[in-house]
Amino acid sequence: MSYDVQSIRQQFPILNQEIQGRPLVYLDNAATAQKPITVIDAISDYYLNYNANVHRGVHTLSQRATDAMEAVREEVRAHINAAETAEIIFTRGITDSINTIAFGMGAVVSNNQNVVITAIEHHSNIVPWQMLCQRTGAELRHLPMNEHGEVVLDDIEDIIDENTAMVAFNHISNALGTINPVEAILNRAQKVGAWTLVDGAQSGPHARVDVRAWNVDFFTLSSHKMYGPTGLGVLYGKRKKLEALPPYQGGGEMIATVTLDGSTYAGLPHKFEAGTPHIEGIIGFGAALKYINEIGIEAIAAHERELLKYATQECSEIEGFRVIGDAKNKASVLSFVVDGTHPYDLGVLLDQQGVAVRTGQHCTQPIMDAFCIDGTARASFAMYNTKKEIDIFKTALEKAVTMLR
Amino acid sequence: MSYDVQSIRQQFPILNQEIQGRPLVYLDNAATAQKPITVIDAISDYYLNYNANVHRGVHTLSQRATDAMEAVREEVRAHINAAETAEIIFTRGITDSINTIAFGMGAVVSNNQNVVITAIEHHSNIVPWQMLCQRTGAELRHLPMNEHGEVVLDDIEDIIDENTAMVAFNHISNALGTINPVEAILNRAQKVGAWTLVDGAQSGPHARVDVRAWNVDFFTLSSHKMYGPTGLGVLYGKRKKLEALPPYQGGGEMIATVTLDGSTYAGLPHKFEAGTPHIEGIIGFGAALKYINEIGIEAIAAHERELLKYATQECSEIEGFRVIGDAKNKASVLSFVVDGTHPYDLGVLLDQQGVAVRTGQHCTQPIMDAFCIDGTARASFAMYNTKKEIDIFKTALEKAVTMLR
Amino acid sequence: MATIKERQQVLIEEFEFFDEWMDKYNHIIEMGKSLDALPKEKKKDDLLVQGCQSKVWLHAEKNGDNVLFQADADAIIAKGIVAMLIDVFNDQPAKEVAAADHGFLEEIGLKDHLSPTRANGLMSIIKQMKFYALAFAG
Amino acid sequence: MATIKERQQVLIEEFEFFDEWMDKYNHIIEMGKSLDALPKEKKKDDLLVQGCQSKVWLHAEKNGDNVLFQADADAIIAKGIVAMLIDVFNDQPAKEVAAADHGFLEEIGLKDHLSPTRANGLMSIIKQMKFYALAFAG
Ligand SMILES: Cc1ncc(COP(=O)(O)O)c(C=O)c1O
Ligand SMILES: Cc1ncc(COP(=O)(O)O)c(C=O)c1O
Repeated sequence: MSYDVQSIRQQFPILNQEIQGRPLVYLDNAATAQKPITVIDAISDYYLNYNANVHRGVHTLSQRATDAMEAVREEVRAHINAAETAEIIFTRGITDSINTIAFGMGAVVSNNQNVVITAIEHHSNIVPWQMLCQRTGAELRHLPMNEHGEVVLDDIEDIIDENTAMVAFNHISNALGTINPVEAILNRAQKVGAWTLVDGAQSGPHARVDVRAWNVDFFTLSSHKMYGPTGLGVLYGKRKKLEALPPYQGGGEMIATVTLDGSTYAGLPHKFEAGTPHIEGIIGFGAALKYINEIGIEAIAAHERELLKYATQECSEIEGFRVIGDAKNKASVLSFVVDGTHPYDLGVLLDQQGVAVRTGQHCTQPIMDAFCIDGTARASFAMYNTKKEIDIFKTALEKAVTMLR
Repeated sequence: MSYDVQSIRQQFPILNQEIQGRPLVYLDNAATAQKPITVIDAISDYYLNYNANVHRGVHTLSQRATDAMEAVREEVRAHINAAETAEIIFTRGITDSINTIAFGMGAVVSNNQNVVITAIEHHSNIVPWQMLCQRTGAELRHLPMNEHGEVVLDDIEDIIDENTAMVAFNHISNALGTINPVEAILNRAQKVGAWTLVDGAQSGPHARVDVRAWNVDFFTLSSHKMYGPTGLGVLYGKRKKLEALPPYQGGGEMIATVTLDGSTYAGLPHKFEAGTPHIEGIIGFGAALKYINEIGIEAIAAHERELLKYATQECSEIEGFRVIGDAKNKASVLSFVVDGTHPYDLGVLLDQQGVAVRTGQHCTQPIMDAFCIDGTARASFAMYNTKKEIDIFKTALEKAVTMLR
Repeated sequence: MATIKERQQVLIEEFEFFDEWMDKYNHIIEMGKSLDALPKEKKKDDLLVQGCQSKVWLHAEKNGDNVLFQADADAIIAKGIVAMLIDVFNDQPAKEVAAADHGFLEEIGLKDHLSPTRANGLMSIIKQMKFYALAFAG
Repeated sequence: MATIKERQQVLIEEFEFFDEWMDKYNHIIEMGKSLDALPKEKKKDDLLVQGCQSKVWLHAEKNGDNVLFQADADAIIAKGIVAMLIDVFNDQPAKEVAAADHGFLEEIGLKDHLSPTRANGLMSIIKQMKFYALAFAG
């Protein structure tokens, strides 16, 4: 079956609208993806038919909600090939997931150790580790990048050493689209016995990940970037590692027994799921996963590769157009500057023409500093984008550049 | 205008269904409330028309989403009469809110200090303080309760003393319905200079709260208990107090500048809002607040008082029926046991008759221990419940008790 | 002595009589009432089955190749369900218990109770029984 | 010298000509280009207006009862918007700047830009101008 982008677009009603009198061209997918109608319907269906608080409820609605939620846990497990559902924890998003681990590692990291990230991380995979290092006295190191926006492994054996407690990095950079050499980095980390975490914010919608093939300790996803609802993330962790960490938040669900003098904690996954879960988000995310799998993540990725290649070629014809991040191995993100223009101005003038791109630092200030720029404009692609949209984008960009010069 | 419960019920389509062949009687509102159609529509409308990631986005959808989200922040501010929107922080729920504060206080509490809660707290307002005390060496104390489930203030001057760093308690107990003497406790705390936090999980849907009239430092709400979406809470904090605390999570949005060597943090409210917010939840919660205010929280509370009185009277006719928690000042919750029956059995047999109640410890094990019971069955009321439903509940309960004896 | 399959069949036929939820639950309650209570000294916390909202104690011991179960619960419906399981699995070859199918519960109309997340913990009890049986069989 | 109200009126009339977004933005860009750049030594971080996605520097000083504004921005549209504000508020009585209405921005079709959350920070710039004016007036 060939990739039928038009029938996919019909599943995303939001795309069928005008912005400033022009058809919407939504190219801000790395920030958040639009939701197919099945996700919107799953949410409505939940609230119209079986909303209830989960777990410990003996009544029918509560049991239906619990079953639906736990079925999604199993779907997530299968999706990333985790060993057991207890290793799938629902969080608020990538940021929450990484903070959960970085907080917990405060109990196991000492001041002669170090934590290694890369030069191309999202703030959510930088700041929690800075906080951990502040608390523990550990050192924060990073693998550097080259002028293509690729992580350089030349000194990896010095940087990741016997004292490395954790190596945490993103699979795909949201600002550059660079696909990191995951295996090479994991191999080195595993060799020295460091724990590992992969930030899958941008892999979720664009790549198949098998956590056991990677043998990674922690992996994390954000629902809203995967065509699912906001306010939900996934934290995968190996049972042994999760068990070695203290719980992050205290509250309902995460306890076994509570007296006013002390508490004992529940087993996985509940130990890390304090409070009423985002039930609706979980159910919506289940529908999103189903939809992704229906289309096929490989087919989506192939389609996006096409778009990226086409957009890069087309836009390179514009005078002064400069791709920021031209890694050999790239996914779905076209970050750029145009000489003599400011990304903000480009963003405003593209918006006037119905084209939505993101402008600024994309929560990756260190990358911008390294490229000596204030920011970029970023077009990022999803399963529903088309070549025709890229033509519109290019024409709009040309007009914007003309106006600004 | 008189209270028109039938027209309210029409706004909650989920109520119009059969469970086990009987009309649903939903009396599990203290666990989570059902959602009016305006909330469900607001969510769909967001995803159908203007879903986008917020802040820093220059394109139209992002600006619409940001405006909608920030408008809700202002509605929340007005709803609880906070001084400024910067004091309104969106969290994942009460549990997340309390953990945020308890974590932050690790930086300001010392081991000669103490934290005071009450004997009738939800686990979410116990465990985070136990963790804080473990980290800091501070002592956890509590105001005791009497046989009515009321907090006893006789020794308050000894319990809350010059060394009290924080006094944290719920406004209304989810397990008993007890309305705490908020002002009296706050007065004592303020007199000794302790910080104060009120857990408003059960006040949100049932009472008007004015944080400035109380002069409370922190106050927190859960959207899902207030007819809004899951996965969202509100943390109110006085500017000065919030500024005195370190941020909880690191990541996007909460930073001012990030380099690989260190970061500076953004101002309020962003400092405490790391990561992509639960935009859809915030927008849905805005619709819920609007709906509550349309009906009027005082009118809702009055209706629920009627129901509670009626249910208590009616059920007391059942032999062996025993109310757990008969405080003078009560709201919306009827927790009970029936001699010679187990709450779990009652719950199962009520469910067979279409009646949804919660059974167990309600995340308040210390209360159950104090009453020397394993748990209760709990019927809890919301704006849409009716006397007729209470009649059905009573009849069903009688049948269940007969079967079990 | 009847096999596991045969005992299951008996139960299925028993429950076929009941059209009404009340009759079905009355029967479960009766089964619960007629199950011998565990003596107090056997109601130890380490015999508690995790994942039930009521307390369910399960005790198992070896009897040759067979496995003997004793159980109790503080909620009567939970106890009735446990009684049913004991009825089926008690004093049966450990190997067969470990391998047994529990589809009969669906057939007698307890499908609702079979989800692993249910507060009654029916699946947890079955798992625990099989866990013992497996240990004894091995 | 024209009052704030009069200057606003002039701007409103200027923008009335433009039916097309392109013309409007071209005009804003022109205004940006014709605004004198701030000398480098004045582009200090403490003059940056918070809440703009592009960098906007705003400098204010007293001139008798009046307030003088100088500003610059690294994005040209932001600079054009700032130029417009300077056009209206520069060398006007501090009191009047502090009290001035900014509804004219809506009338010239920049309503979209007026929300406090906008990345352009237009509201932040206006607030900052009024903040200076208030300080000088007081
Ligand atoms: C009094 C009280 N506090 C805290 C909570 C926890 O709220 P959430 O699960 O939304 O975090 C609840 C909800 O059950 C509650 O009733
Ligand atoms: C690579 C990467 N990491 C982390 C995040 C943070 O995700 P969230 O905002 O959902 O917590 C993002 C989203 O922008 C991202 O792209």
